[in-house]
Amino acid sequence: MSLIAARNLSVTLNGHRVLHDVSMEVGRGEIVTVVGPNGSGKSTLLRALIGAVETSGGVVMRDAALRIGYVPQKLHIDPSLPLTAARFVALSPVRRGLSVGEALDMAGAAGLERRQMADLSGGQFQRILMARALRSDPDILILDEPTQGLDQPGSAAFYELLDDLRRRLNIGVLMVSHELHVVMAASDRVICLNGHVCCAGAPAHVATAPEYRALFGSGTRGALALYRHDHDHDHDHHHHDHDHEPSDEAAG
Amino acid sequence: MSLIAARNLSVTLNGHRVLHDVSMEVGRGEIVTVVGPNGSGKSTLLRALIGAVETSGGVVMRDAALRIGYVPQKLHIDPSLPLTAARFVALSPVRRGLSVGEALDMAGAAGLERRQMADLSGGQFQRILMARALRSDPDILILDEPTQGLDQPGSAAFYELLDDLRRRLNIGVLMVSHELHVVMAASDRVICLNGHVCCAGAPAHVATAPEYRALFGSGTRGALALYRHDHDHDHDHHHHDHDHEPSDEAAG
Amino acid sequence: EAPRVATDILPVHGLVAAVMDGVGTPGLVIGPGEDPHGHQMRPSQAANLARADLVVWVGSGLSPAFEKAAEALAGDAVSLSLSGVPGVELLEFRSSHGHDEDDHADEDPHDENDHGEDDNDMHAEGDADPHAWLDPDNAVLWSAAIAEALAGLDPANADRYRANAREVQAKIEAASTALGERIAGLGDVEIVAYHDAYQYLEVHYDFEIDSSLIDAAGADPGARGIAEVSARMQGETPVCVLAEPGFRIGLIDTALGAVPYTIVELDPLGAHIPQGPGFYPSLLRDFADRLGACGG
Amino acid sequence: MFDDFLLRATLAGIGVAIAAAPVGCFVVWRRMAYFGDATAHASLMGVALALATDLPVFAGALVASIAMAGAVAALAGRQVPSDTLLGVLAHSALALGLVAAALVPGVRVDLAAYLFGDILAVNQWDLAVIWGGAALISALLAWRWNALLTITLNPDLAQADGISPPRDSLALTLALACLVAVAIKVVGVLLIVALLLIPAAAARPFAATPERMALIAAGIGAASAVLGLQLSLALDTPPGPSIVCVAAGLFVVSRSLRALAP
Amino acid sequence: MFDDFLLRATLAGIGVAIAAAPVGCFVVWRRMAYFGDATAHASLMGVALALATDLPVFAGALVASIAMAGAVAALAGRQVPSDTLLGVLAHSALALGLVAAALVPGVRVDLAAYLFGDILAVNQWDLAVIWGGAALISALLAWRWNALLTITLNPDLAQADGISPPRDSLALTLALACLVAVAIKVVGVLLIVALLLIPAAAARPFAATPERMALIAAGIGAASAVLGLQLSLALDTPPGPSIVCVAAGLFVVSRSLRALAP
Ligand SMILES: Nc1ncnc2c1ncn2[C@@H]1O[C@H](COP(=O)(O)OP(=O)(O)OP(=O)(O)O)[C@@H](O)[C@H]1O
Ligand SMILES: Nc1ncnc2c1ncn2[C@@H]1O[C@H](COP(=O)(O)OP(=O)(O)OP(=O)(O)O)[C@@H](O)[C@H]1O
Ligand SMILES: [Mg+2]
Ligand SMILES: [Mg+2]
Ligand SMILES: [Zn+2]
Repeated sequence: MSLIAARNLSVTLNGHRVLHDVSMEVGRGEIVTVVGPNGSGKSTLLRALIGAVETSGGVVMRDAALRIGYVPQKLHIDPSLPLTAARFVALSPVRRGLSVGEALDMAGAAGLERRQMADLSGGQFQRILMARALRSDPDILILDEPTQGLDQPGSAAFYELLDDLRRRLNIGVLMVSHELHVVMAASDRVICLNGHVCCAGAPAHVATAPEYRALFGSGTRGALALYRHDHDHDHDHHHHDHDHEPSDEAAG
Repeated sequence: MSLIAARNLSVTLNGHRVLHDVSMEVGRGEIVTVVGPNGSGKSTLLRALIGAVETSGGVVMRDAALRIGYVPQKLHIDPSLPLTAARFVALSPVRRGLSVGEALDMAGAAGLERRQMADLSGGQFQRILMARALRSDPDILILDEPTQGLDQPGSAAFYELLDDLRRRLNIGVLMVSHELHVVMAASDRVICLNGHVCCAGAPAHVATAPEYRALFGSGTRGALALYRHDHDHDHDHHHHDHDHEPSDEAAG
Repeated sequence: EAPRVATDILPVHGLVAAVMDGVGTPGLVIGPGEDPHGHQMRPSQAANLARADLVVWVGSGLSPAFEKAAEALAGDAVSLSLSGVPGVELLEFRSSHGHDEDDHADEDPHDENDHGEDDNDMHAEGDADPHAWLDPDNAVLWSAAIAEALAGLDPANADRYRANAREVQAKIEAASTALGERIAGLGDVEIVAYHDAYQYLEVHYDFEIDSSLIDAAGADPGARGIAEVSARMQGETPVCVLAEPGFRIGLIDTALGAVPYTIVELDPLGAHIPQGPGFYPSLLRDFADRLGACGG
Repeated sequence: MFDDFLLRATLAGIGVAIAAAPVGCFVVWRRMAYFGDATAHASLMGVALALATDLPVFAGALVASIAMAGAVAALAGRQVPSDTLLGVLAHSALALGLVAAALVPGVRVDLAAYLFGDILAVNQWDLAVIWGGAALISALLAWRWNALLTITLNPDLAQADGISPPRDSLALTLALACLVAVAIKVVGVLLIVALLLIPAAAARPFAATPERMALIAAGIGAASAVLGLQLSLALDTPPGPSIVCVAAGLFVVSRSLRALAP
Repeated sequence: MFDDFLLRATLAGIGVAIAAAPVGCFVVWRRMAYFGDATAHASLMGVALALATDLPVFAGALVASIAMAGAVAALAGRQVPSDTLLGVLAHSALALGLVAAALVPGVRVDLAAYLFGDILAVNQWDLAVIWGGAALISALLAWRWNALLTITLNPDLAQADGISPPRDSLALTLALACLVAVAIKVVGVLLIVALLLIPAAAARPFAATPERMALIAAGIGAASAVLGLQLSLALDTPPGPSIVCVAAGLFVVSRSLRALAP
């Protein structure tokens, strides 16, 4: 059975129809990645699943006792609150599960225990968020662009960690990422979102779907490939005209 | 002559020696990228150059009239301040230069004019920050992980835009990035930072330097390459042990 | 040895001092210049209460802070609440807010300077106006009651207390007669109270205060109130404003700006009068002197 | 000489300081510095209404405080920051109270009694209420401590952890309202607000974790109470303001120490 | 019947509302809701000291207000949020004033006069001061508007634009201190604080840009002044609180409108 699922979910924020008719699910031991252009509603979908956003239609189904490890896309910690990294990781409500030290270790953040959250660099902060999610002994990890700000060895270690967790502990992973090239290699299923679900399925299937190609071009290694090859062309392409379209559609 | 330069710069934050003896410069028409592990002081270097951080030694040299287009790594905008994207872009103090519409267009954010900053998605927000930097008719762009949160077409368009600006307007660019593969292709010079300058020079030179390899491994395409190839290995590598080391060193 | 006595305000202190003259001196809790309404006890004052054998005070309604402190600190002492003395004539708060009527009320225990609006205990309707010391008849009754209370605690000096009481009563009568004559001689003058604290004076001496600015609850007048006072005061008669120290001249100017007026500073607590056995008669003489300026 | 009343005042001051410290930390973190004043003004209005309707005065004050807490919870939103919201509510409540007093004859709004209270007049019963209340509030906070911290950090994280941000926030706000309503009656709003804010602010530079901050704040608050009362005794100054002055002095010392030794 | 004093009061109210609107927006954005109270309490202390040293009272109040602005600028930091800092300063200043008043005989601290002011007693000279001050402050804000907005958003962005955050923040704080010091004398702290906060908070839901918010706030403030004085005339309620009540009513209307039409 699935750990968490959405059926015909719609979300309207501030008069903007951000999501409509989205259905999806994540099961145990599965890595599911949501891809989509900026403003296509990926973060909103994740927030709706954890219950932080009011839905205007459809349902979210999850077990009441489901333990979620959540890494938000943005988190602002106010410096008036003194908070060491270790204390932040220990905040999670679960008693069993990893020790704080183990969680920091797994997230590549050993040595940062006694540092203040407000003083951390972007990548260090991101690692601590991940450590907190791991420490709560989660049934499912819900991660919004978890590798943002990580250096490349950190990013590589992160994907290995995910693979390892999924295999060893059989937990589910729902993740948003723009690193299409890695996503296609690392996910069991990919959901391509653009206000609604454009296409979904195994990476190989999605990568060849016309809807996906309309959004991201051909080739799974977008930015790099484009950069490499367009480098000396003239610059009359229309990528950015294209890629903000979803936000307009959502606004409409 | 260089637009902006640091000579033997040292920065101590809250008792942590974050930077020591850093010298570097950026000239007109040059794209210089700073790479380095998380917590190695890249953001601190940029903030010291714009004067937002007190230095404990060395000097920053720049023309008093230098116009800087700055994109910070993190920016929290409070929702109590009503602010449309267009108004935010127009906040920059320069009168000539691009119109707001042109700047939004260039940054791939056309159509977001009337949206509130606090409502934007992560990638949309990042584009608006870029539009604001462009609109101020800068002599130099100082960009801290400018492609974080951008979708892949957006990221590709961004690198093309940089190349275009540098050629057409002859402005300098100083950028922090973790996308080593793209950096090596898109930069004129690379500075590898780890509290101090490990090595610096043309991408080809840096990529083969032993200091760089000690930090990032061999191969310029770190995460992807690692992921692809280590995928089915055992997981006893030590990437994360390695990559948080700089922060400990800085803390020492 | 004389009993240790704590008193709340200056006029009460003056009466007790007169009765104890030659035997001892009472303590004063709310000193000159302090506001009974917003009073904050200091350690010396608390100690004063804590060591008292007898507490003499005007009665509830004037100073909630004093009332609570007396209860907590002087629980074992004899308490003499003057408003409860048999025969004392208490006036109800006047509750009408109309500034065009004569009964612009003074329902708050005003007393000394500055109880503009910061003195504002909650009074339930129907409370007595605690400015009762402004009626000399009450002062006469009280000095007898004080003498009896002291005599009960200190029988050895009982005669002395009673004799002192009779002596101060005579002085009060004399001063009161003089004040009455002065008020009767005021003639054709409109009297405006900046903040009406003089209900007992009005009743005792049978004269009328025409208007007041700060209303019954001690709150600022509304726009209508000011307009009405200013409309009333357009006659030929001279206007005399009775104001406590610390009054705000702007308010008076706004209401009376068009007509000539004199201001008479009248402090119902007598903060500037020397403490001691002669206090109360001096307070009445002070009123008489100052009201004389009203005559124009 | 150490009078009984001074002993009681000292115990009351320490009790209020200890109850106020952890709550005060949340007040600082959640930008609710105005909460004490807002509650005080609301309870003024409540007293006015209670007098007008012949209800018991303390009930009126408590109901108004709780209504204020409810209004804060209901009106809180992203767009109006909590300090502004509290400022709006505090001044509106005060103005309403004053207008009501002018309209309902015989009702007076007593700012002074609420401002200053009288710590020297504390009796055994007040002491029991203070220490009982302190124990209750500390227990409530200890029980929901992690949940409240998480909500303060980020409501989305709390939601993912299965915590309901509105419910726990309301609980905190109600606890705060009760603390303030009870303490105002005994020690006055000046002292309670000062003991919420100043020790927490003075503790911040020396604290690495939230718990440490609450503990240090309790220590600073208790020290202020003891030293302030001694100061009041030595100079014969009013006790409440003397305690606040000592706390302010400790705040300045804390800031200077921090500035000297980075 | 429209008396002269009512006309003057109305003009004074409108002038204060217009000057307060843009400043009030910054007060909301920068979490400085307590600034008015802190300045008021500091000027109370200044008055006490001026009386003790025989200096002119208004000079004392102004000096104290400016000292308060300086203290805010000097003590502001990442770790102590501005609402807490202002709360600490406000209550410390009040306590110091009360202790000083107890130590220097003959000095009385008159809270009431500062709380309520006397808008009905405004004379021509007061009017000139208010409108002159309003013009000055509006000009200063218009001149540094973009710089102040950028600093409020993010000091680093401002620094990159060549703006000095400490200098401009200090200028804003000083302008605010002067506005409050002048206005308190005329209309009282209750009214000035309320006119800073409530219109800005009521305007927020309808504003898409900072400028719009300041304009709408000015409109709401001016409307409150006019309607509040009419209310005071009709019901004979005190004028300051009546104006605040109307403003509070408009705030509630604004929140409800927004809740109905998302
Ligand atoms: N205010 C501060 N107080 C103490 N230490 C700080 C502060 N700001 C940053 N640091 C520390 O300085 C070091 C450098 O931080 P910086 O943000 O410059 O790193 P970075 O290279 O940009 O890292 P990232 O790639 O993660 O963004 C880190 O170890 C960080 O924890
Ligand atoms: N509070 C809000 N009010 C109005 N619109 C909102 C709000 N939050 C988000 N939106 C809009 O909803 C859309 C989806 O936002 P969301 O953050 O889910 O996008 P995303 O797919 O995560 O984008 P990104 O890749 O840039 O992170 C965007 O157009 C955004 O502007
Ligand atoms: Mg997102
Ligand atoms: Mg960085
Ligand atoms: Zn009185």
